[in-house]
Amino acid sequence: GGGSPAAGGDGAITLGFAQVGAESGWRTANTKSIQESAKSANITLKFSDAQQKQANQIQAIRSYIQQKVSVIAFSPVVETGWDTVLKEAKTANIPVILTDRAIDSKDTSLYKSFLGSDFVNEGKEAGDWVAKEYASATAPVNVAVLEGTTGSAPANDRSKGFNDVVKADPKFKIVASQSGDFTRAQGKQVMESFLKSQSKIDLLFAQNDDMGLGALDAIQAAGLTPGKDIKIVTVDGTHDGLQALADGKFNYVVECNPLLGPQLMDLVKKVAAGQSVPERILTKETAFDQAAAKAALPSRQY
Amino acid sequence: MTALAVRLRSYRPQRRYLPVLAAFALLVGAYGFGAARYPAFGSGQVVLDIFIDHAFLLVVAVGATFVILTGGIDLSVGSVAALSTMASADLLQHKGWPAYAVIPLVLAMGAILGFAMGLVIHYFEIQPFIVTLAGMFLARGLCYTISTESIAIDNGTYTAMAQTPIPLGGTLHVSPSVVIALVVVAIAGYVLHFSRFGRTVYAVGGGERSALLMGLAVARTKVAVYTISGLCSALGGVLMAFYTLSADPLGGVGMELDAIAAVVIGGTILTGGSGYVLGTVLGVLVLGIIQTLITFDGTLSSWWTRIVIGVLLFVFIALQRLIARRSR
Amino acid sequence: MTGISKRFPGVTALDGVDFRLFPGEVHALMGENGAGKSTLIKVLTGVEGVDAGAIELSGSPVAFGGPDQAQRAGVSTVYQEVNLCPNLSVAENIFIGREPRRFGRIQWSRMRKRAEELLARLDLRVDVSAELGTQSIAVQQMVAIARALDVQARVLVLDEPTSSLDAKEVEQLMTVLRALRADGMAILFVSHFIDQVFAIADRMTVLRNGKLVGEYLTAEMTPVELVRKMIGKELAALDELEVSERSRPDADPPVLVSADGLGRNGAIEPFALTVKRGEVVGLAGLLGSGRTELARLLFGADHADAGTVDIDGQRVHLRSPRVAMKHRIAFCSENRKTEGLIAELTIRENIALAVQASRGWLRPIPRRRQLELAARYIEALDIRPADPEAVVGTLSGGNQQKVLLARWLATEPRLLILDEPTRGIDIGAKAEIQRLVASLSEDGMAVLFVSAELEEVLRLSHHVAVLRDRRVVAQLANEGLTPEEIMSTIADGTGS
Amino acid sequence: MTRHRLFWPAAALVALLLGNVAVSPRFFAIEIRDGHLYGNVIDILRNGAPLILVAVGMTLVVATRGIDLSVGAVVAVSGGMACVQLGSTSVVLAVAMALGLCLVLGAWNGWLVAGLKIQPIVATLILMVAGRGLAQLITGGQIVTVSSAPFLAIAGGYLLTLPLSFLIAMAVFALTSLVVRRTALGLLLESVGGNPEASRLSGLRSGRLIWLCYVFSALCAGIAGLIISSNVTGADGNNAGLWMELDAILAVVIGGTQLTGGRFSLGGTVIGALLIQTLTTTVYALGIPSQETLLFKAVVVTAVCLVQSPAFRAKLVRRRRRPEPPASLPAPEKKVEVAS
Ligand SMILES: Nc1ncnc2c1ncn2[C@@H]1O[C@H](COP(=O)(O)OP(=O)(O)OP(=O)(O)O)[C@@H](O)[C@H]1O
Ligand SMILES: Nc1ncnc2c1ncn2[C@@H]1O[C@H](COP(=O)(O)OP(=O)(O)OP(=O)(O)O)[C@@H](O)[C@H]1O
Ligand SMILES: [Mg+2]
Ligand SMILES: [Mg+2]
Repeated sequence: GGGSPAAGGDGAITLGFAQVGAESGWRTANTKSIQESAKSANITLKFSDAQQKQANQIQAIRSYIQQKVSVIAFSPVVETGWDTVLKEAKTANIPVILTDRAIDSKDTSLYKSFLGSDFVNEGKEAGDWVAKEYASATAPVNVAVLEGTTGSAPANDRSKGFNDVVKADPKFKIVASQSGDFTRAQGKQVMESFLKSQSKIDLLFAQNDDMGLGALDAIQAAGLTPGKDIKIVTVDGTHDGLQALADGKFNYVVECNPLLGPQLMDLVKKVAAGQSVPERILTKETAFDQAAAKAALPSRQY
Repeated sequence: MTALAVRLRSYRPQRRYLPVLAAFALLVGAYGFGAARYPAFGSGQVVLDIFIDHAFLLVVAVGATFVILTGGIDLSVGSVAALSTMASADLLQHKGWPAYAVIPLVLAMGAILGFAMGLVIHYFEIQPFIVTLAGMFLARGLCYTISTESIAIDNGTYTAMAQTPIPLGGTLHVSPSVVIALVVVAIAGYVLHFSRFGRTVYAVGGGERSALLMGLAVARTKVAVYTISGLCSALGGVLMAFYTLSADPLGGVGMELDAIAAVVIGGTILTGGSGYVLGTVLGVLVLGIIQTLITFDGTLSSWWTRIVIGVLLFVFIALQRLIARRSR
Repeated sequence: MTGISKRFPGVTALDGVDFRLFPGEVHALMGENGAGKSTLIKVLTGVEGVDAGAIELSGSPVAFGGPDQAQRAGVSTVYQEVNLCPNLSVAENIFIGREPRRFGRIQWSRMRKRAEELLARLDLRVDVSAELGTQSIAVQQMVAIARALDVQARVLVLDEPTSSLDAKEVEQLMTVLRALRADGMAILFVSHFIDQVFAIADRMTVLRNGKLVGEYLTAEMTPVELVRKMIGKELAALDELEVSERSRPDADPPVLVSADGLGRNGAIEPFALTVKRGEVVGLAGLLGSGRTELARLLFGADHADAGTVDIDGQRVHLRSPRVAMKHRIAFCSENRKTEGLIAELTIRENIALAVQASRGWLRPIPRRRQLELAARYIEALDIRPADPEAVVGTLSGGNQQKVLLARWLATEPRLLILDEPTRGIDIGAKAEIQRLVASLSEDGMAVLFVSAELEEVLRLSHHVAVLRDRRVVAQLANEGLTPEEIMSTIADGTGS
Repeated sequence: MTRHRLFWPAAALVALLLGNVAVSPRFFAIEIRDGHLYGNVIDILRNGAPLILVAVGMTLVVATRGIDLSVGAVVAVSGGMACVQLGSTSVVLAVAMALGLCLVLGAWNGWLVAGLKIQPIVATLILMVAGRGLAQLITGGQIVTVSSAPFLAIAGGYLLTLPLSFLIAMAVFALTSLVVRRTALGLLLESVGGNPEASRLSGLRSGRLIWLCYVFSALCAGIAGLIISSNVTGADGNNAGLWMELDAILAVVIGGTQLTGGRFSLGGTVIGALLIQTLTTTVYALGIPSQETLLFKAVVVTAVCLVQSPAFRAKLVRRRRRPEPPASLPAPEKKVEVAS
């Protein structure tokens, strides 16, 4: 337990952070980064895990308001539905920062800043690479997609970004597209089915590394060589994903960086001090090809 | 004074009220613990916030109470609630319907879904677990067909319901949804205790065949409880829409388990025939206070959060059992 | 009802049966266990559909879709098994579906008051707001009757309403029935007690194996003739057992079980009781006098909170039924539905269950042995259908009771506690069971015998313990005891 | 034949498989690849193995009137434990430790239900929540990747051209059936589930039996967890076995066991589990769009249940067969009117 310092007073900053949950390795890396950088930045962190439930997250934010923290930050479970509680925060004069996922609200004064990646852009980058890779191809290219959890923001946005690029060129044909729930097991099962129901697949776009890694097994079991017979593009850039890329099993990985902690703490300090901050800060992200993966692997933390 | 004290000391509650009383005692204990440990916890608003944050769950759980009292189970509640928010949002935002038309419509939709499930359960003698699981798939599937993306609601009525706190003096306030939920609780309590239908619900839970042989309207009752559950789920969905002013196709995932847990923690027996709506209210509060204690602590990692929820759940349930057993 | 036929998978329960019931008469439906009496009643009230035949009520054809419709048409029924809701209060069980209401709101206090009045008519005084499940089976039976009586009905159907009632309650019921008959009600009455039937019925219809034997005026029937019609052959004189001098056990057989100061708060006051080898001890008492409670304590079904039990002079702690069974005590409960049988298992499995439980799951009884066991008791107790793989839930009430009895006989106990073992059993089988008990006790088995039928208790027991108000008030040696002597002991209640 | 308890579940399974063939004729194609069978049907067997295992354990719990919601979490714990331990010890030891931990978890569930007499659904809800936390604690919230060949063979290996995982599931099923039906365990379980009070009065140690069922259920879930993590070459504490309890209960129920306890059918459960796995594969094979998957499942589950329901079949067949009143009333032996 302990007291909660008044907002902005005597330099001690309390940050209330409402995390989505611990639904993936990506997410836990994100959590860890925030916890560690809060400690090194000397910020008291009130952390809560909403277990993927918006109601829990709203409840957590309410309790932060009750506890009068200096700054509230959270990764919204969904994009909508935050106005009421954020208005309460605004009334209580507590600044809010969004991380990782944006919210869909007309009233942009409800939050100070959004720090995170652009899922649409990730999908688009994957699409761009595909377009470039097959720029010279004349034959039709059969594309399979492993989608994330149906209805989730990353799945929706990555599909959108990818489709925007790929659908522009008639030679790309999305022959199979199904949800793999962002997990290895589902990714594997779905890919197994694809391989049996489709006579030829040239390229696989997996909306995260895990599904891609699951699909690798399925492709190998079908007697094909991943990376050659079927080219694979994924999003995330986890250690295992980059390893697969370095081994030539993946062909391209678009990064979605979970290590937002340091950037967030800088932002929190600025916001707490009342400085103005940009409304939108994109995380530092790149994309990897085989060479880049090899270079990045040794220092990859998650 | 002393007479009262004596009477209080010699007060032996009826055995069937024990689980409910035990749950209440534990709640008070947990609140005291929180207030002693976290300064901001003691403000009454924390309790009111639990109501605000769980109004929709409460309504859904009340519906589930009816079903569980007959010895059935309804797994579709979470999805039906989500469907009701999605349908509301779609009609309000995309089709431009007014709120007063949308709300009755989605309520009717929930009731009809429940009614259909009740019919299948009773007349085709299929276990409620499967029928309502299929209902859960169906409702969630319909959510996706409406939209796979969440929809924000900016309808005036909904916004008013969401953002007009009802002051209770001082800084204390509740949302209109809490009032609605409490009204639902009161109606349900009245119906279960004072209406013929309510007593038939208990009778069916006590033994369906006996109830049939006693000449009670078993078919009507069974179908009705699922209809009520569907209606309550839909209303819960509407409150959910008030709560977040948005609709999410993935909303309410796992809510059926929360609702069932709340009902059962409140002392209702899953095989039917015994329990109270008041118990369900306490059950919801128990779940809420566990969540609140954890948020106030704010030092737990994700996994410790889950483990601690489990431990607190265990402490509550085990103590409740022991109290109920001891004071027999 | 004309030409009624009803088939269940594998059994023809009713085969072209005709049945008539007139206003202002009590009509007894007679037959052996499994003859089809209950089925006829279920068909009449729409619980079961018919395969063939027609039902008319006051001249117009009817086909009830269920008991609710029958009730609305003026047919009020007490089914054989107590079919009430154990989780509701006594008062509610009487009134549910017809609660006194005002503006749709149930008036609880009025309901309780009316329930008390109604039960007082049957001379039963219980706490009407207590849960029904906490009451003894006899009280439950009375409640079921009270419920049926309260309906403003034209037809009253009673399927073995008296199977666990004492003489006093039976008399009370008869009085009420006579009054209803005088009011012009048509009453259908099923019972295995021949004297009750002759006391009240105007007419009787006899069924045998699902077929109609005939319809007779009581005045023109004799008990012997009736039994002959039911069984289809002469029954060796029933009273044989009573007349034949019971062989006494050895002058002074060793004590098998002795309880001292055994009691349980709120159930039965501390009592002392000894049962010797080869001895039958009867428990006599009125409804709710605590006989069942006493029996349960001796079996460890409930925890005693005072007193000791010695078996063969050895102090034992009857912690649970399992421990009691280790000491070879068996307890056949009065409530076969909730405390006795596993409805969905077969006759074979139900009979083997207790033996199997004491062997533990690792030492299964070979199937062949189970079948032998089942066959033996099917034969000895005349269980019908005689198919060891028949599901117990589909048996007739009397046959279920026989299966339960068989389960405990199969454990070959040293002390057999029988709580209303002949409940709902037909006259032939009852004699058979009494003979069995007598012969077992001759072979050295001790028996604790509880029955609402005082004659039966007296016929079998060497000693009688008399209970009143949950207290053992007297222990009498049965040397020509008469029911009257017992009744007066109960009435005195002073104890010795 | 239609009387047999397994007829209708089996018929539903066959119908679903045939439906697949009708849509995509290649569905049943099986070929030999790398010395083992390869094809959709083989996939169903291989991927269905964990569900079969969990559902077999669940069947016994359900037979005692219980329910085990924690199986999904136990799956995650088992996989996590094995994969983390694989980093430092041998495969055998890692597997043993994982299964040992599952036994402890099962014993805990059993104690809550049989000892403290907490209602099974909340008793196991505790571990359902806490168990996943435990799994994440063990794995540190990350996917722990393994490369040990013997461990990967659990799910990836083949014996006699059949997937090893399926053979494991079948072995557990066969062994369980054998134990349950060849000893008196089955009878005693059915009796405890059918009428607990009567069982107690018959001298059954129902507490111990019930406890045993939860331990066994956790063990089955543990084995399933090993298969699942071996299948994806890593332990995913967050997602392994997520919502598996619902599928398992569904399999049990489709297999003809009532949730109200009593009679159970292990064979039915296996068919039920295969049916659910076939349904999943069907969704992928038919290429049903993600957002319509659940609608499709709802329709199939409803259809399967309706077909299985005797009441439904009776209502479908019966063309309102009202009994004809006999032309002439046969006279009873004696007709006597009684004056009222
Ligand atoms: N649901 C059922 N399924 C199969 N057989 C049944 C069913 N109900 C009754 N029977 C059979 O029908 C026959 C008649 O049973 P019924 O209950 O009518 O007998 P009863 O005359 O009332 O006997 P008792 O005096 O023992 O109560 C019995 O052989 C019984 O096994
Ligand atoms: N006439 C009555 N007045 C009050 N309570 C009664 C009466 N009859 C029965 N009871 C209740 O029923 C229960 C009877 O106890 P018990 O089962 O030991 O009786 P019994 O002697 O076996 O008689 P029987 O089995 O014939 O009812 C008690 O709990 C008691 O409260
Ligand atoms: Mg009968
Ligand atoms: Mg008794």
